[in-house]
Order: sequence, then C-alpha cells, then structure tokens
Amino acid sequence: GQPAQGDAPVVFAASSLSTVLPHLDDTARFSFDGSTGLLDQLRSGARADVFVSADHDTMLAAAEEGLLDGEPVMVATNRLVLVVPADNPASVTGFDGSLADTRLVVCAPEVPCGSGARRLAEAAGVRLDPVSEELKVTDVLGKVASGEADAGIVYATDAALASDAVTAMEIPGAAADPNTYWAGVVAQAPHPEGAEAFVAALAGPWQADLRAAGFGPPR
Amino acid sequence: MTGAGLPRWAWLPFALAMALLVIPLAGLLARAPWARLGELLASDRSRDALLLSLATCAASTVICLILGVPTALVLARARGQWVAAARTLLTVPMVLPPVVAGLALLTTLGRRGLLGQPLAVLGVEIGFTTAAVVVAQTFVALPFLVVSLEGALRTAGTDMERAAARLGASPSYVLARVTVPLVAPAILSGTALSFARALGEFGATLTFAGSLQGVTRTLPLEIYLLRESDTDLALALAIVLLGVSALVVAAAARLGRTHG
Amino acid sequence: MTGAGLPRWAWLPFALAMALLVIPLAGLLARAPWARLGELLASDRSRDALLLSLATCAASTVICLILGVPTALVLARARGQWVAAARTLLTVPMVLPPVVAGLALLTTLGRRGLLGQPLAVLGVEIGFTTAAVVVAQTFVALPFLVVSLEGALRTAGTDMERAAARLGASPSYVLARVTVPLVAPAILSGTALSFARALGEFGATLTFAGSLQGVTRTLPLEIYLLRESDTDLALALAIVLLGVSALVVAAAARLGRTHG
Amino acid sequence: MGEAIRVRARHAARGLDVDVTVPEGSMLAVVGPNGAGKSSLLQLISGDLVPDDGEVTVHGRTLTGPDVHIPPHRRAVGYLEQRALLFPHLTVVDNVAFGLRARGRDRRAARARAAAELAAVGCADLAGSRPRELSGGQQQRVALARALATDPEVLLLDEPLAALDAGVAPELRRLLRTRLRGVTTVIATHDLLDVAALADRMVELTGGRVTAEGHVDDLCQRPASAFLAGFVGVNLLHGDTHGDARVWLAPTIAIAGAVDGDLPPGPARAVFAPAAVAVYRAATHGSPRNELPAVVVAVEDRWPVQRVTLAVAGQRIAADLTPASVRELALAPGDDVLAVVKATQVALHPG
Amino acid sequence: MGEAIRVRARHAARGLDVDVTVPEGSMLAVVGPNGAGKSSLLQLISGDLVPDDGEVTVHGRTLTGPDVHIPPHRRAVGYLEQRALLFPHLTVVDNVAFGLRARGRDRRAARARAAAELAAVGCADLAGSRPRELSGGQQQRVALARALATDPEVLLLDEPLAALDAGVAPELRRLLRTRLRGVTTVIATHDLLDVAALADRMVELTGGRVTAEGHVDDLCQRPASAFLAGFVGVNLLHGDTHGDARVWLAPTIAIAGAVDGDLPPGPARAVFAPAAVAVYRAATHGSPRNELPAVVVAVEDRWPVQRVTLAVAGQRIAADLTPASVRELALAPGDDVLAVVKATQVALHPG
Ligand SMILES: Nc1ncnc2c1ncn2[C@@H]1O[C@H](COP(=O)(O)OP(=O)(O)OP(=O)(O)O)[C@@H](O)[C@H]1O
Ligand SMILES: Nc1ncnc2c1ncn2[C@@H]1O[C@H](COP(=O)(O)OP(=O)(O)OP(=O)(O)O)[C@@H](O)[C@H]1O
Ligand code: MOO
Ligand SMILES: [Mg+2]
Ligand SMILES: [Mg+2]
Repeated sequence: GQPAQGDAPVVFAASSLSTVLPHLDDTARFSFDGSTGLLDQLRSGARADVFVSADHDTMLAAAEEGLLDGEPVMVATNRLVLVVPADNPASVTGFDGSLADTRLVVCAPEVPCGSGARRLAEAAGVRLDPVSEELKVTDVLGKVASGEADAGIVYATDAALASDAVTAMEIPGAAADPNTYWAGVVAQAPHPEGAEAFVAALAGPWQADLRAAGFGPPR
Repeated sequence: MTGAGLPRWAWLPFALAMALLVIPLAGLLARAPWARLGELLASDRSRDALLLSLATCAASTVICLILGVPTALVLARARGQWVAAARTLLTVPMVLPPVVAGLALLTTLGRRGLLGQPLAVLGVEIGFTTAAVVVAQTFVALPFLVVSLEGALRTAGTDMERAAARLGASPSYVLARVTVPLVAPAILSGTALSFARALGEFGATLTFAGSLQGVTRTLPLEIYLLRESDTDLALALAIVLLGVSALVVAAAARLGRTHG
Repeated sequence: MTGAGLPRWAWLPFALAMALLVIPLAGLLARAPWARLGELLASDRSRDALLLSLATCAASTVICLILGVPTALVLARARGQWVAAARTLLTVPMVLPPVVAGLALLTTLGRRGLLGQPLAVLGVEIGFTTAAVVVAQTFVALPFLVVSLEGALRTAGTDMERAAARLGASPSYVLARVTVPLVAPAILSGTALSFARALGEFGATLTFAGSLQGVTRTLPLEIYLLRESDTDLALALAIVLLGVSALVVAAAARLGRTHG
Repeated sequence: MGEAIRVRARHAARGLDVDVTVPEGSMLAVVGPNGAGKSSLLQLISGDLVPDDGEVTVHGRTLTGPDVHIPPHRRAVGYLEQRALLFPHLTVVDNVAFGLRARGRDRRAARARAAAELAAVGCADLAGSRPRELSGGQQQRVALARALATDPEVLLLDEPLAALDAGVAPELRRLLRTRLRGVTTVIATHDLLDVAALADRMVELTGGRVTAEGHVDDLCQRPASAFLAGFVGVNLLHGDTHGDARVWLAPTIAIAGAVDGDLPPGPARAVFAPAAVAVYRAATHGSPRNELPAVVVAVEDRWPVQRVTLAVAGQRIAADLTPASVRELALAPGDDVLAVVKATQVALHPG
Repeated sequence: MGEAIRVRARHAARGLDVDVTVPEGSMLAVVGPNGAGKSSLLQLISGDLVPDDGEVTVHGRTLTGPDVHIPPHRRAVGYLEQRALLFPHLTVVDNVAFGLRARGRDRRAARARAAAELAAVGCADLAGSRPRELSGGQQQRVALARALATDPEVLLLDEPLAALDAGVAPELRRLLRTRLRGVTTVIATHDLLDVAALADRMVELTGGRVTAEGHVDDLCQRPASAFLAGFVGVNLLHGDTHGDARVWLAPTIAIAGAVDGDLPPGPARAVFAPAAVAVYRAATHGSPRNELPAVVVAVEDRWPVQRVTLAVAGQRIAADLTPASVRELALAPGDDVLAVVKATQVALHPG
C-alpha cells in the first residue's frame, strides 16, 4: 500500500534505480548515487529512512556498522548484458571471440558490474581485453551509446533505457549470476513507518513494475 | 598606439585555443534537442532543479561576497610570511577534485565530523539539506572570488585609500566608499565567476549534500542522473546551464566595462 | 604606509573564510592513514596513477602555456566587440560541470564527433588514449591560465612595449624579451593554477578518456575507484594530490615573488 | 646642411595640419600651448600616428606616404619621453644594449657599446644596477644612452626634462647638449631653458598649425604671439605705427622704441623686458621715456623681485620691481599708475 | 601668533632627527636636497610615519608621543601631494565633499560646502565633471579644495606644484597664496618661487637634520650653505675676514663688499648675484671693484643671458653675461679670466 503523505520516507537508492523508483512512489523523496557513496553518506549521519543498494557487500557493510534497523531484504536482481552500438560497427556477434580486437569497455573490478563481468568471462572462456575499466556503469553505457566503444558490459536495465542507441546481447550464464539489490530500513529513521511500508512494497506489490523495467526477480 | 603591436603568429595559437574551447561547446549545442527544448524544460524535475540551482547559487554567491571581499582585502593588504601561506591554502580548494572536496566536507561538517558532531549536539545539522548544497558551492566558489579580487586590489594600490584617510575617513568608510567602488569591475567579474562555478558544482554537492529532488538535487546532478534515462532532457538542461553561465559572465563583463 | 589600514572587523569574515576552506582540508588530513602512508603509496596502482597524472599534467600544462600566453595577449591587446565575446566563450569551460565538459568533448572529438569522424578517417583516434586525458585536462585548465594572465597583461599596460618598439624591436622580440619577463609572475601563478586544475580533473577525463590503469586512470580516478574497495588507500592518494597541488601553487607564488 | 626630416601631414582627429622640415644635424624645438599638437607631430615622425593624408620623409626616404607606412620598430628613429620607461627586469647595461640586441648584435658587442654610451652620459658605474635603484635623473640619463645606442638617424624628445627635479634638469640639459651635437633632433617642450640651451630652430604650433617658425634667437627676440612672449618672459604690446618709431596702442597712447630693421606703416609690436618697466604714481617727465597710463592687476612675489601685472590700453604687461619700491609705492590691485619704459629698451617690429 | 605645530622626533631608518615648530597661521617652507627628509617630516605630522622617539603636537594636543599615536584619519591634518589623487569614481563636487561626508555631514550640506570651496579655487563650473576630464592644473585645484573643505587645523603640501606644466604653476601658486592666508601650512618644495610667493619662514634640512631656520628673506639674502645659495640662485664664497669688510678666499685673494650689520674677525661669507659679475680678459683697475682671478669651467645658454661658471680660489661662482660679450671674449672652458664684481653688490656676513 501507499505510505501516508506525512510519513513519506527519504530513500537513498543506487543510481540504476533512478528511473523506475520515482514512478512507483511520488510521495517518497529520493537521493541517488553509487551504493558506496550512499554508504559514506549514511556513515556521516545522513538522515535517511530507506537504503537500497545495488550489491550485497555494501548492504552487508551497512548492517555490520549498525546503520540498519532490522534485516535487509533482497528486492531485485539485475543481469549483465553485452551492448554494442546500434549499427554494431565491429560486427560483434556475441559474448565470444568476436570481442577480440574490438574496443571493449567494462566496469573496473572494484565495482560490482566489473567483478561480475570478469566472473562471467572466466566461466565462458572469453578473454576480456578492455580499453577502459570505467568507474560507473553509466560511463560504460555512455561510451557505447556514443559509438566511442565497440562493445560494453552493462546491466540489462541500463541497456533497456538506451535501447534506441545500443543493441543488447545476452551473456551466457549471466542470468544465473546476477547482481542483487537489497533494501533496508535505516537505523533511527525519522519516518520508520513509511520506511517499513516502502521496503514492503518493493518486495511485494512493485515487483511487476521492477520486472517491466528489466530487473529480475529476487532469488 | 597599442604598444609594439601583436606578433602576427600569435593569432595561430589564439585560433587553436578558441577552437579547442569553443568547438566542444558548439558540438554540445549541435546535439541539443532544440525542437523539444520548451516541452522538456517544462517538467517538474527540470523546474525543481533549475529553481534549486538558482536559489542555492544566489545564496552561496552572497556568502562568497560577504566573506570574500574582506578576505581578499586582508590578503592584499596585510603583510607577513603567513599571508603567503593563507593564499596557498585558499587556492587549494579551487583545484581539488570535487569528489575529494565533498569527502573533506563530509568528514568535517557531517553529523560525525570534526565540527558536525558538536553542531549536531546543538541541534544544527546541515548534511543533506539545502544548506549543505550552499556550503559545498561556497567551498568551491569562494576561492575564485578571492583570488581574482586580490589581484585587482594589489593592482589598484593604496594611493586612493591613503588620500581618503588623510581626509579623515575611517578604514571602514574608506573600504565602502573608495576601495569597493574602485575595484567594482573586479568584484563583479569575480562574483560572476564564483556564481558560475557554484552553478556548475557537481561532485562536492553529490558527495556532501546528496541528490534529493527539490532539496539538494541541483541542475548538474539532475543532468548526471538523466544522462542514462533521458539523454535529450539531460542535454537540454546542460544547454540551460551553459546559457545561464555565459549570460552571467558576459553581463558582469559588460557591467564592469560601463562602470570601470 | 598601507593606505587607510584594514578595518578591524575585516578579520572576522577573513577568519570565517579561512575556517570554511581550511578546516575541511584539516579534516581530510586528520582522517588520513598516516602510519600506513608509505606502504599504501608503494603499490603499483598508486605509482602508475601518480606517474600518469604527473606526466599528463606536465603535457597539458605545456600546451596550456603554448596556447594560453598568445591567447591572453590577443585578448588583452586586440580591440573590438568580438574580444568580449571571445573572453566569455573562454570562461565558460572554466565553470562547466566536468561531466558536461566531458560530454562536450565526446560529441566533438569522439569517434563519431564533429572533428573526431574526419580524424578517424585519417587514422587518428584519441579516445581511450593518454592523449585524450591530456585533451580533457587542457580543456578545463586552459581558461585558468588565460583569464589570470590577461588581467596581468592589462595591468602591465603597453608603455614598456612601446618603448621597446621605439628601440627597433620587432613584435616577436618585444613579446619574448619584454612582455613575457614583465608578466613572468602572473605566467607562473597562472601555470600553477592550470597545472593544479589539470591534476584535479576528474569528470571530463572519466567521461571522455575512460579509465585504464597506466593509460588513462589518473590520480583522481584512482581515488574514486579505491573508495569502493580501500578507503585508506583512497585517502592516502587524496593527501598526495592535495600535497602536490599545494606545493605547486606555493612554489609558483614564491618564485613569482623572488622574480617580480 | 640638407633637410633631414620633412613632415607634411594632416590628421583630422587631432586637428593637425603641418608642414615642417628639420635640417640635417640640427635641433628643432616645438613649442605651443597644451593640446597644440606637439606630441602628435613627434608621433607622426616615429610612426605611432598615421596621418589621414601626407608624407613623412627622413633623409629622402618616405617612411609614411600614400601607400607606405613603415612601422615604428623599423624606423631608425629614437624617442625619449618624460618618463624614462626603463625595463625593470634588465640591468642598466642590458637596458642600453636592448636596441642592439634586438637588431641581432651579439651580447658582447652590444654590451661593449652600451658601456660606452653609459660612460658618455656619466653613468658608467651604474651598469650593473637595476632601474629601480636609480634616481629620476639617473634613469633619464640611462634612457638617453639607450636611445642613442642604436645610432638613430633622428631623435625625438617629448618634454624629456619635465618630470625631473629642478636640481637635476640643468645638469641633464648640459648633457643633452654635448651628447646630441650633430644628431638631428626634434624636441617638444614647455621650457624656455630647453629651447635656449639646445635648439637651433623653433616652431610654434597653435591648434595643430604652424604659427611661427625660425631661428631661436629671432623668435625669442621678436616674439609675435602672446604665447611666445609669455614663453620667453618678455612683454609684448600690439598696435599700429605710422612709421615713426612709435607704436600706437590706443588713439592717445603710443610707445616709442628702437626700430630693428624696417618698420613700415601698419600693424606693429613692441617688445620689452619686465625688468625694464618702472612704476610711478605721478608723471616724471625725464629723458626719452614712455609713460603709459596703467592699472595694477596683481602683485606677486618672485624672489628677489616683485612682479607687478599691469593693464595698459587693454593689454597685459609685467613689471619686475624691488620689494622696497613696491612697499614704498604701496601698490594694490586697481591702483592707477604710470608704467615707465626707456625707449632704448623697447624693440619695435612690424607685424 | 602662538606655536601651532611642534615636531621633535627621531627616526633612525630615515636618518631623521628634527625639532621644528610652526607658528599659528603661518607657512613654513621645508627645503633641502633629495632624500633630506622633507617628506618624512610631513609624514610625521600627518601620522603616516611613527617616530622611534619624540613628540608631535598640534595646538598643544599630543598627536604622537611616547604612548599615543592618533591614526592619520583622526588628525585634523590636510595633506596634498604632487599627484592630485582624486577619486576617479566620484564627480568633482563629491570628491570635495568626501571629507565632510566621511565625518557624517549630510549630503546636501556637504555638497553646498564643496561647491563653495570649488568656487574659491575657480572651479565652480567643473562640479559635475569626472576627474579624468580635468587638466592637471584643474585636478590640483580640486585637490586643494578637497583638502580645505574639512577645515584642517594644519595643511601639509608635498611639492604640490612640481608635476605641473610651467604654464599652470604660477596661477596655482597665486591661488594657494590667497586661499591659504591664515592656514597653518608646511610645504616641502624644490622651487624657490614657491618659497618666495608663499612662505613666511623656512627650514633647510640636510641629511635629516635642520641646518638652517629663519625668515625667508633672511635666509635668501644671507644663504649660509651651498644648497641654499644654489636654491636662491646667488653666488656664495666662503673665507675669513680680519674685520675690515674683506673676505679672504686664499692667502692672496680677497673679496671686498658691504657689511650688513656686524662682521667680527673669523669665518665669513660673501654673497652676490650672477648678474653682478663681469668677466674680463685683462685687469681693468677702475673704481672699488673686486678683480678675482678665475678659470672658465663652462658656458651655457640661459636665454636671454649666457651663464658662465667660473672657479675662483677653488670655489664655484656663476656669471650671467650677454651673448654678445661672451662671443666677443670668445670664452672657452679652461681660459684664465678675471671675475669682476663691484664691492657695493657684494654682501658680507659672518659665518
Ligand atoms: N591618443 C589620442 N587620441 C585622440 N586624440 C588625442 C590623443 N592624444 C592627443 N589627442 C588630441 O590631439 C590634440 C593634440 O594633442 P597633443 O598631445 O599632440 O598636444 P601637445 O601639444 O603634445 O600637448 P601637451 O603640451 O599637453 O603635451 C589634442 O586636441 C588632444 O586632445
Ligand atoms: N618608505 C620608505 N621606507 C624607508 N626609507 C624611506 C622611505 N621613504 C624615504 N625613505 C628614506 O628616508 C630618507 C628621507 O626621505 P624623504 O622622502 O623624507 O626625503 P625628501 O627630502 O622628501 O626627498 P625628495 O626631495 O626626493 O622628495 C631618505 O634616505 C630615503 O631614502
Ligand atoms: O569532477 Mo566532478 O566530480 O564530475 O564535478
Ligand atoms: Mg604632449
Ligand atoms: Mg619628498
């Protein structure tokens, strides 16, 4: 159910949710940034009610540092896909040998999308030789969409947003090793009831909308 | 009589510099969705971001003026070894990567920060409020005003101030009625620079103030967010940002010329 | 005899400004892992990032000098309506949010960009190369040099240049032997500013050049990335960045003083 | 002694329309009130000012003409202003060597020549100093050495001594005279001492036009304009003569004097020194003296004399009296007196 | 007429050690070579310079003393420099009104007073102009009006006319004289005309110390130092007297003159004008005249006379001759001549 107006929560959410969440709840107020940046802000005492991270490690850290009230719940998954510019100038055929000698961009291993890509490549026996290891998935998508890069590895939801500029290709095994999204109520939340309601809605009634935006179901 | 005249070859590097700096701006303009501009900018999010940016920039610019003019005066007129040190310290925030600047602010003014903790005890919390945006903008913009104004103050020299003192004017009266009017063009252009820099502030705001629509999500943050989902709107907002900056800088230059 | 003297109250805003700008720096220093600093900085990644940053900044600073000094000269000495317009255009990149700056560069010099496309046909592609980092740094740093130098050139006036021309010196000789030595302190401080700004460049590099260890991942990018995995190392690198900036600015100020 | 410089030019914005020549190796003084166009004339020669129309030639070579304009740095013209404008970042010797270095002379040769020029202006010992360590007079000397080190065909001086202390100016004037012997020079000045000590010929400019031209002595002894008379420090009265060694200032007032050359009937002027004028309360009737009815306008101290300004037939003259006689006469503005001048001390000229 | 200003102060860095008083309502001229400490003395009075030790009192009030230092803006001391230093952003009338506005006077009253001061300096019609539209002379007038509009108890003038064209200076000097009647004033100057036209008393500073002090007429007529003699433009010869109206310059060379007051045996000096000196090639033996063996040092044009510098018994004197006589004598440096001066034109003083 919709939380009451007066109890509208402040939601700190990972940037990849910035398109879908405002459509789901127009009373809550959102602050979007990378998961780590948000964690830093919570550590510094930011007054938030809900924290939604785009990976498990960050949420775990938040829980360990006592920044959460109760247990976080997994609300979605997101699989990695291969994107190429709409005209596919390097004639990439998929997550295979055709990536050799192309200008491939991926995320740096320090960020979740980067570590995931590496795991998938190892499993598929594909050698990744990127020209750039970006700091944010946005930058990977930006470089592919502008044609600067021939291929890139991003989340399915990102690919969906830029569908007229890029073509997405599935990566074998990606659906089985997705990135997980977690939501939790922040300790000493100013709007605890709104927060609880928001997390519950994410895990329940809003699942269909998340799915429509390209997210996968929680596991 | 313009001195020795310009060496003719100087126009080549000038043209290259203009090309380097102007062509990318032109590229941005070329890609902008001009036809849909009005419609795009009419959205709630755009309006909120634009109004928030203008309001916070106005506030931080006023603070920059109040703090910056006396600071430039002290740096230009006081003597001693420490002045050089103070000047260097003031310049550093100007060149810090904004994210590092934001981290520094967070460490200091955050609820658990050096100053933030005692302030929080007093019930004052600025993190993640509009006030935090103003602080971040002031932090990055203030040095621009101070540095450009200090140079002008040194150039203007102290002759007129001495003449005023000899007519019986107190230091404050001299400041208000002689010094400030004399360097008015520099104050104007310095103000324009710091306003424009505040308007473009991104990294420090994101890190220190967060990105909450209508509260802390300024124009650059909105552009950053929209880049992924709505490139057209992002570009449209970038054009607005660019236009406001150029307008402010050009207006200050023109005002300064008429005045000076 | 320092004119009218400072109004005593001017020290209050000065102290506030110093506090606002210096305390966050102190906060950063306070949180830095001093004990582990040596060990942290010894890693390959740190070394690569630092060396890349120094090398690209050196290159972009040299380009800034080559392009910026004649550009400032043209702006200071040429006359006409268009000079004001050129000056405004040159200032805008200085205040653009770096991400927008990077977008602008991508639209222009990218493989499908205005200039990038013809260049790509000729086999020149700068995307994802160290050259792209230098271009991004030059784009954001050049205005700093031009703006500060132009002011100094106007202040210096043309008397000495005229005197030199009357002794038979050609415009180029006058530039090299009179104009440049006369404004040497301003050139120095402008160079320091643009070096430091280039060193801190983050958003434009990220958006335009990418981020590959040893090729395009400069110190600020490395700091941002390390925040995700190794906060201590990130802080240590931030301290290094801060130190190098402060050193360069302070050294230029000192050199300028001895010289001027 | 041929013609070294010829300037024939018009410049509407500066209200200038001149035709001036300077003979080889001589110095021409240009005098005239503020804004008369003195500096503009020099700038035409240096190439800093482009005339609307006309020609500037030096030694027969056209520097400025209908289709030519040699820029300042390619003219062999030296220019010295009120301010020395020494380069602050160079030592004194390098300042002087600057022009030669700019012409590609090697450092050693340029320095040697510079040292010689410095010695010539008595500043040999300052070679290693910085300009800011020099007094105003020393700076001006060095600037002169610097201007001369390039062997300019022509030297232009724009009030080169005006900014100097009265104590330094005479010394520098002496130096200029020695050093500029044989250099074709044009000097714009407000100071009679410059003209007297240095120049051969002079030109009076008024409102951008040449209003008098000739040898210094001629113009000083027979000043034709109020400006020149004031410049020289003598009294000038205009009137008419019937050709009888008297000039009528008014129907009943005439001044008698010595005729120098011809004095045909018509307009004429009388020239005499303030020191030659005595003031009396009542008529004296002595030997051939002029007794002109006058009104006291002002009395002013000019040690060691008192200068009394008088109005005679609507014109102004000055009388230099001893303080004692002023006290004795108790002169005050408005008093009616007689200005008495011996006829032998008055020179009459036509015009 | 009591004492309005008393400065008794030492300042080691400026090499200053002075004790000077200025009587109420009078003008004191401070003269001396460059660097003598003239400006420093004025700065002590204005409060811009703090002495190491000493006191500055104005009308009995201690402005600077062992434990007091009233800052410049709280002293009722006006200060006028060479440069007018008008505020470029204010109109002329607002420049003049500035001091009153700074004291809290309302705009209307301040403007009215300013207009009156402007009228007094003859610049009423410039009230609405900007300083940059004014000529140098006009700027200096406005600066004077501005300084006087605050009714300073004391006015300090630091070479206020030195930067002006020779044409404007006399007029401004006249104005200063009228306008400063009754204002206690100290003027530092290099120009005898300033002293003669304006000052009552004068002080000679040399190397930071007072080396002569007294009434202008006394010091000018009996200059005791080479600086003062040169300043006044007279010749000064030092020697010894036996008390017989002669001063011995060397064992065989004496100059006779008129004794003014007492002349006890001992050191003495002879003072006479350059115009009183004639030059001969051979002895003349006429009425009571001095014929001093001399060597020509230099000949210089000083229209309308030629100035001949002579060395007499190791001292320098100047002789002003007509160009005709110089030509006739064919004088050249190094020539041996006789300098002839009538004894009645030489004043002898002790000291
Ligand atoms: N740079 C300039 N631009 C336009 N007009 C000028 C400029 N300089 C001088 N004038 C005008 O040209 C005329 C001649 O000026 P010029 O400087 O030649 O006079 P001057 O005889 O040298 O005067 P002064 O004795 O004051 O030096 C004046 O009316 C002056 O206002
Ligand atoms: N601001 C200063 N700081 C240090 N010393 C100074 C300063 N101004 C002057 N002096 C020194 O103090 C001494 C007296 O200088 P002052 O300016 O009073 O001389 P002055 O008589 O006014 O000379 P001038 O005729 O050149 O104006 C000089 O030795 C000078 O070098
Ligand atoms: O350099 Mo930034 O963090 O994109 O403003
Ligand atoms: Mg002139
Ligand atoms: Mg002085």
